[in-house]
Amino acid sequence: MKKELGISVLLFLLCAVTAILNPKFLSAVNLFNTANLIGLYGVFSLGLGLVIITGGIDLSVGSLCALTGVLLAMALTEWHWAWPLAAAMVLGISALLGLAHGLLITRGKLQPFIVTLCGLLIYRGLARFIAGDGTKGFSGAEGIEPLRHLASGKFLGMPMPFVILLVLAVVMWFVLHRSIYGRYLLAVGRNEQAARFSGINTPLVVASAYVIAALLTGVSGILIAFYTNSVGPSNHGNFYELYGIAAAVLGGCSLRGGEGSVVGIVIGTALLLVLQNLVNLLGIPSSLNFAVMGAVVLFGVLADQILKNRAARKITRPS
Amino acid sequence: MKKELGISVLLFLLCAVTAILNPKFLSAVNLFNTANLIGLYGVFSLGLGLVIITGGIDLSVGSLCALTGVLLAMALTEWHWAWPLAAAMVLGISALLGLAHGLLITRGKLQPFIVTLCGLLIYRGLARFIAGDGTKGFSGAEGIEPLRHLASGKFLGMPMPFVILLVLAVVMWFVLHRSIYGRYLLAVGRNEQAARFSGINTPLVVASAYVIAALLTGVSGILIAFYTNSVGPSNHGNFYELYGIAAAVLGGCSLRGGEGSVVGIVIGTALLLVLQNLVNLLGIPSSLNFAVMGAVVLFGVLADQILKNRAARKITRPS
Amino acid sequence: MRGISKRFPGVIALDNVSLDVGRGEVLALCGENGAGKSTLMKILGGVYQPDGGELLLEGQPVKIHNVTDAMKSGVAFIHQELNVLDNLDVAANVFLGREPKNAFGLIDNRKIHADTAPLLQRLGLEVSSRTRLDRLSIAHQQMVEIAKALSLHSRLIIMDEPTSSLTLTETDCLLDLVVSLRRQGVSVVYISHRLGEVNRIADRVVVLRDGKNAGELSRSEITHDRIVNLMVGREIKSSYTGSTAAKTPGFFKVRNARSSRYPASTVEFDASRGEILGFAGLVGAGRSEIVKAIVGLDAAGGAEVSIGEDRVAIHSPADAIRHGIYLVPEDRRGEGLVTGMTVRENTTLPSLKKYSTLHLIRRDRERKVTDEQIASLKIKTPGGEALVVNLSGGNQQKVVLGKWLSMAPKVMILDEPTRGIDVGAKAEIYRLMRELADRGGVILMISSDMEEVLNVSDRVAVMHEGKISGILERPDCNEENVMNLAVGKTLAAAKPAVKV
Amino acid sequence: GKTEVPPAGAGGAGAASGKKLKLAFVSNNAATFWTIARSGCESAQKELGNVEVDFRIPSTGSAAEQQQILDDLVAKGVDGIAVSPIDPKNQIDFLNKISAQTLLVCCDSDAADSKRVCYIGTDNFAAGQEAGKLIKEALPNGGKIMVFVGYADAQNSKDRFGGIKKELEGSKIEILDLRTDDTDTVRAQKNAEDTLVKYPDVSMLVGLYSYNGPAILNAVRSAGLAGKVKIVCFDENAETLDGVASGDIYGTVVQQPFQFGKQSITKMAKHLSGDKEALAGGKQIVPTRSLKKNDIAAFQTDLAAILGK
Ligand SMILES: Nc1ncnc2c1ncn2[C@@H]1O[C@H](COP(=O)(O)OP(=O)(O)OP(=O)(O)O)[C@@H](O)[C@H]1O
Ligand SMILES: Nc1ncnc2c1ncn2[C@@H]1O[C@H](COP(=O)(O)OP(=O)(O)OP(=O)(O)O)[C@@H](O)[C@H]1O
Ligand SMILES: [Mg+2]
Ligand SMILES: [Mg+2]
Repeated sequence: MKKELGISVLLFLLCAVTAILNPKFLSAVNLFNTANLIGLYGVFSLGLGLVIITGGIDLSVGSLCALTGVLLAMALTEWHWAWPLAAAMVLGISALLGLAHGLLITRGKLQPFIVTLCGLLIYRGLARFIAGDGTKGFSGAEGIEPLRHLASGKFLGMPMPFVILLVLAVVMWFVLHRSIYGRYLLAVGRNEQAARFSGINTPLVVASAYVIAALLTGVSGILIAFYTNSVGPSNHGNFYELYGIAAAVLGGCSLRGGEGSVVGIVIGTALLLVLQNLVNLLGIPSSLNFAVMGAVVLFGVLADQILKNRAARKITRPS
Repeated sequence: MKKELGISVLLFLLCAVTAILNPKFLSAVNLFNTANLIGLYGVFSLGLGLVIITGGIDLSVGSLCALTGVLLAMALTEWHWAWPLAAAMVLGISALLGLAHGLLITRGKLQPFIVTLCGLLIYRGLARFIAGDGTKGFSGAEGIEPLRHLASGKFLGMPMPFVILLVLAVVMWFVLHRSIYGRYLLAVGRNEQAARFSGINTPLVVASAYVIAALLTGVSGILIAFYTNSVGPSNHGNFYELYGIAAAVLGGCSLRGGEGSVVGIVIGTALLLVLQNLVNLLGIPSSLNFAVMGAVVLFGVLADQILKNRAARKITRPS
Repeated sequence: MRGISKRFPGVIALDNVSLDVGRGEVLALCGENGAGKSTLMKILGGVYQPDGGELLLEGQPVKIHNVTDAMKSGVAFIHQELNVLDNLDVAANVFLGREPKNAFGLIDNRKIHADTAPLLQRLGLEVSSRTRLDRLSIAHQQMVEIAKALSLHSRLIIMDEPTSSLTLTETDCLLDLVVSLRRQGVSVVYISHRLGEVNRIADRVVVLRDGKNAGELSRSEITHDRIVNLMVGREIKSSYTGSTAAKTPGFFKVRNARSSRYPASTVEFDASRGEILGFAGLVGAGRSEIVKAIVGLDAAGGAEVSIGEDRVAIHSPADAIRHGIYLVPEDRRGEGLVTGMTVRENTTLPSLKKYSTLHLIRRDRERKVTDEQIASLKIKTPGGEALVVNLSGGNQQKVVLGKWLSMAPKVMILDEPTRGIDVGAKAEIYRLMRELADRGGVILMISSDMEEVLNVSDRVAVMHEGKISGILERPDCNEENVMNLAVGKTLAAAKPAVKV
Repeated sequence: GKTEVPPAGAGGAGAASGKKLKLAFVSNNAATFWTIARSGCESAQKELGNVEVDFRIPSTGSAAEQQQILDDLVAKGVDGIAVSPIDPKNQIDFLNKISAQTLLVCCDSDAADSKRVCYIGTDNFAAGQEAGKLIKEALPNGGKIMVFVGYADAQNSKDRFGGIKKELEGSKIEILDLRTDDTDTVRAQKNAEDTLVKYPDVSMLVGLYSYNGPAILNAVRSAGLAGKVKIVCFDENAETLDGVASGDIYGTVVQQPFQFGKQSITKMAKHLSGDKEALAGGKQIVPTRSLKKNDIAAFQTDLAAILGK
C-alpha cells in the first residue's frame, strides 16, 4: 500500500490544482468523460502491468488495438456477423496472438522486447492491409446495440468502460495479490531460475501473462473502437503501449520484474488521463501535451526513487 | 565474427532475391539512395547500440531528431546564425540531453526505459512548442552550403551520410572492440556490480554511453534535416528509436546488455533499409511495409536463436 | 543412480558415475572443484537430463524430467548458489511452488505463516515469517532455503554446500538438524568442502574425481586424510605454519572505519607488513561491510587509511586499486566476476591500462598474464577464452584471485576467499596468501570457517556488532577465545584493536 | 445508433452578453497548415475583441485523442467549436453529441450527415479535381504518374485522390499506384526515390500531403531529373513554393487555411450574437487555388503579411 501512496498523493494534488484553476474539472460531464477514458486505457494497462511484472514487456498493444478494431468493424459491417460471434472472434485472435508472443518468448527464447516489437510492426501492417488502408466504422451494422451498450453505455450513471475496468481490476487484484498464480507471476518476474527450482512451470506462467495481456488489449480494442466509432488502421492506437507502460511504471511496477500492484496501475492510468484533461482544461498549448506528460512521469518516478532511498537510509540508521 | 555471419547471409540473400526480381536494385542510383539512407539511420543506430550494450535503452532518438532538426532550421533561417555555430549548438544540446539521461540513470537510479521514454515525450513536445507546430525548412538560410555539402553532398561518388557512417563505424569499432573504454562498456553491461568492484567508474561509463548516443543522434538529426530539407516537428523522426533498436538487435546486440558489435549494427541497419527498398521496388503495397519489416526481424532473431541452440547441442553430442 | 554420464560443451562433467543412498543415511559427497558433484545432484534434482545412465528409486527405474518430478519423488534440493526470491517474504519463499489454498481457491496465507514459524524456530532463525528476503543477510537467506527444503518433508534432501555462507553457530544448528533428520529416516546427501563437518555427520563418504567415482569410505574409515587422499590422490597438510618473514608492524593503519550498517561504531586496527590478519565473527558482525567501506564501496561510510607513512584518500575502488589495496569480495558471481566474459577478460579487467597502449588493448599481453595465472593457480579451464560462467565454483574463485594477484597487491583483503573451494585448492590459496605476505604484503582475511581462521592467521581480529571486540595473538588463537569474543564477551587475552 | 448524452450540467453555456465569448478551434493534426489557420483565428479574435479562442491540436492525429479534446472543451464550457474531424463519416454520433451541447462547425473536412451547423473549408474532392487539371495541363501527351500520401485512410486523402481519379478519367494518363509513408518525411522521400528507380518512365509525381511536395522535390533533384519528371502537389510549404518558383514543381493546389480560421471564428461569433445568417446554408466553401510559377511572388507576399513576418 505504501508504494501507491506517493502516486495517490500526486494524483490528488493534480486534481486539486486543476479543480482550483478551473472548477469545471469537477463537473459531472468532465468526471464522466475522464472516467470513461480511464476505463479505456486502464484495461490494457492492467494487462501490460502483468507482463511487466513477469519482467517482460508488450510493445504490440497499440497495433493490436488497431487490428482488433479493424476486424471488429469489418466483421460487423462488411461480413455481417452477429455481434457475439464478432466479439468472440476478436478476443480469440487476441488471445492467439498473445499465445504466439508467449511461445516465442518461452520456447523460442526470444526477448520480449523483440517479439512484441515485431508484433507492433506486423499487426499494424496487417490491420492496414486487411482494411485496404481505409478507415472502418460501424455505420450500417445491424443488431449491434447490445454490444455498443456494453462497450459505451452507462451503468449506475458511470461510463461502461470505467465499470468494466473496476470489475477487471477487482478480479485482477485477487489474481495478482491473493492467488497462487499471482504469487508465481511475482516469483518468475524476480528470479526465473529460483521459481523453476521450486517446481513452478515458469514457461506456462510467463506465456499465460502474455495471453491475458493480449486478451485485455482485445477488450480494450473493442471499447476504444466503439468510443471513436472509427478505426483508422494507420494511426489508431499509436503509442498506446507507451501510455500503458508509463501508467504501470508510475503505479509502481518495476521493469526489472517482480514488482507491481493492480491499484497502482489503475491510479497510474488515472494520473495520465487527468494530466491530459488538465492540459485541455487549463488551455496549455496542445504542443506541450506530451511534454507535460513526460515531465510529470519523470517527476513521479524521481520523487518515488528519492523517497525510497530515504526510507532505505532510515532503516539502516540505528534506532 | 560468427555472430554477424547469420545476418550477413540474410542481407545477402535479400539483396540477391531483390536483384533477381528487379535488376534495378543494382542500378547506381538505387545503390546510392539506399547507401544514403543507411548512413542516415546507421549513425544513430550506432549510438543506440552502444547504450544497449550497457544494458540500457534510448527511446528518445526520434524525438531528439525532431528537436535538433527544428533547432537547426530555426537557427539558420530565423536567427541567422553562422552554420558552424548552429551545428555546434545542436550537437551541444544533444550532448547535454544525453548527459541528463546519463545522470538520471546513474545518479537518480532511474530505469533507462523510463528516463528516455520521458525524453521521447518531452523533446517531442519541446520541438513542437519551439516551432509553434509549424514545419521548418532551410529556404532563406544563407551561407549554409558547406554544411549542406557535409550533410548531403558526395564524396568519391558516395553519399556523404554513408561516408560519415563508415568513418564513425571504424572509430566506434576501435572504441568498442579494442579500447579500454569498450571493454568497460561490455563489462558494465554484463555485471555492473562486478565492474565497480574492479575499480571501474561505472556511472561514468554508463553516462558517457548516453552522451555518445545523444551526440550521434544529434549528428543524425542534422543529416536527416538536410535530407528531408524540412522538419515537421510533430512527426519528424517518429519511431526512429524502434528502427535503431531493431537494427542493433538484428546485429547481435542483446537487450540484456554486454553483447553487441559495430559491424553487426551497421549490417542490421542495412538490412532494414534494403527491406524498405525491396517493398517499394517489388511493388508490395505500402501498407505491408511494416509487416514485412516485422516479419523479417522476427525471422532473423528466431533463426539466430535456433542456430545458437543447435551449436550448443552439437558440442554436447558425443563425437 | 547408475552409470550416469553428462557432457557440457567442451567438458565431460560426469562419466559413468554411480551412487547409492540408503534410507536414513547421511551420505557425504566429496571431490575437488569441478569434480561433478553439483552436476550429479542436479540430475537427481531434475535440473539436468543425463546423457546416459538411469535413476532407481527403491529398486524401480524412475524418470525425472524436471524439478516437479523430483519433488514428487520426494527429493528436496538446496542449491549451491542461492535461489530465493527477495521480493517475497520468508513464508512465501518457504511455500513457493506448493501454496495451500483456502475455500476460495486463493492462497491460505494464515496457514503459510503458521506453518513457517515452527520451521524457523527449529533452525534457530530469529526472523519473522513476514520479513521480505531482501532485508536478510545472505546467511539468513540461506537458512530460509534450508527451511524450505525441510518443509517439503522429503525422503531425500540434497544439500550442496549449505554451510558455505554460515558461521559456526548456524552451522552447528544445521548439523544437529541433519542428525535429527537421519533419526526420522530421511536420507541426506551432503556436499561440503569443510571436511570437519563431513567427519562429524557422515555415515559414508563417496568421492568423485574428474567426473568419475574415485572410491568411498564407510563410517569407520572416515578421516580427513583419507578423504583428501581419495579426492586429490596425495596428502595435504593443513595446520598453521608460521612464517619467518620480517614483519613491519603498523604498516597498514585503519582508523575511524565506519559502515552505513553500523554508523555509530568505528573500527580501527593496524596490520603488519608480512602478516595475515584474520577476521572472525558471527554472521552480520559487519566484517564485509567494514572492508567495503575501506575500499570506498560504501558511499555513506569510509575510513582513514594509511600505508607505511602515507595517508591515502580512498573514495572509490579505483582509488583503492591505485594504492595497491584490493578486495576479493564474498559474492563472486555478483561482485567478483563478470561471468559472461572470458577468463582473460576477467583477469585483466582491473588492470587493463597495464596491457594497453594509447588506450587500445594489447591482447597478446592479456593472454600472457592470463596464462600465467591459469598455470600458477592451477585453474581448471579449457583456456583463457573460456567463459567464466562455465567453470566450477572453485575455479571461478581462483579466477577472482588471479585477477588481483596479477597486480602485485600491497594490501589484499579477502572476504571468504575459500568459500566453496576444495581442500587442494584451499591449501594452494593458503600457500599463495602466505607467499604474498612473505613478499611483504598485508593480508586481511575474513572467514566464517573457524578451522581456516585458526590455521591461516598470524593474528585474529574478532568482530561483534560492528566493532572489533579484540585481537588475538597467535598463542591465544583457539576456538574458545574466538567464540567468546564473537558473542561479545571481553577477554583478558585479547589485545585492544590498536595499541595505545 | 444512439449514444447517450451526459447530463448537460456545465455544458451548453449560452453567450451571456457582455461576457467574452469562448470559442475553440480543433485541428486534425500538427502542421504548418494549421499554424496559418491559427493566425486566421487570432486575426479574428483581434478584430472582434469580445472573443477568446482556444486553439487545440491532437498530438497523435488519432480520432480518440480528438474526441477527448472535444469532450474536454465542452466540459470547460466553450460557446462554440470549429473542428476538422479526423474521420467524419464515423464520428457522426460523437459530433452530434457535441453539437447538442454547444455550437459546432466543421472546418477543412466535413461531416455532412451530422448535426453540425455549418461547414467552412475546402471541398477536397474539388481540390483533387483542380490538381487533376494541373496534371493534365502538365502532361498534354499523357504519361504515368505516381501518387504519394501520408495516410491513405484519412478522409482528405481519399477525397483528393478521388478527385484526381475522376478528373483523369478518359485521359491518357495512367496512375501507377498510391504509396503511403505514415507522415514519416524520410520515408516519403525514399518512396519517391524508389519510384524513380523502379519506373524510369514515370512522367510525374504527385504529393497529396503538404510535406510530400518537398520530399518529391528532393528526390527528383537528387536524381538529376528536375524538370524532366514533373511534380504536382498540395499546400504552401516553403520548400514547395520555392520549387514552384524555380519551375521544378509544375504547380501546387493551395487552400486558404487562414480563411478557415478567420471565417470560422468570425461567423461563429456572429451566429452566437444573433446573426443566424452568418452560418446559413450549411456549407460555405473556401475556394482553392492552383499556383504556378508566375503566381508565387504575389502569394508569398500575401502569406508573409498574414503570418505577420
Ligand atoms: N552449465 C554448464 N555448462 C558447461 N559446463 C558446465 C556447466 N555446469 C557445470 N559445468 C562443468 O562441469 C564440471 C562439473 O561441475 P560441477 O558444478 O558439477 O562441479 P562441483 O563438483 O560441484 O564443483 P564445486 O565444488 O566447485 O562446486 C565442471 O568442469 C564445470 O565446468
Ligand atoms: N540490504 C540490507 N538490508 C538490511 N540489512 C542488511 C542488508 N544487507 C546486509 N544487511 C545486514 O547487515 C549485517 C552485516 O552484514 P555483513 O555482510 O557485513 O556481515 P559479515 O560479518 O560479513 O557476515 P557474513 O559472514 O554474512 O559475511 C547483516 O546482519 C545483514 O543482516
Ligand atoms: Mg558444486
Ligand atoms: Mg560477509
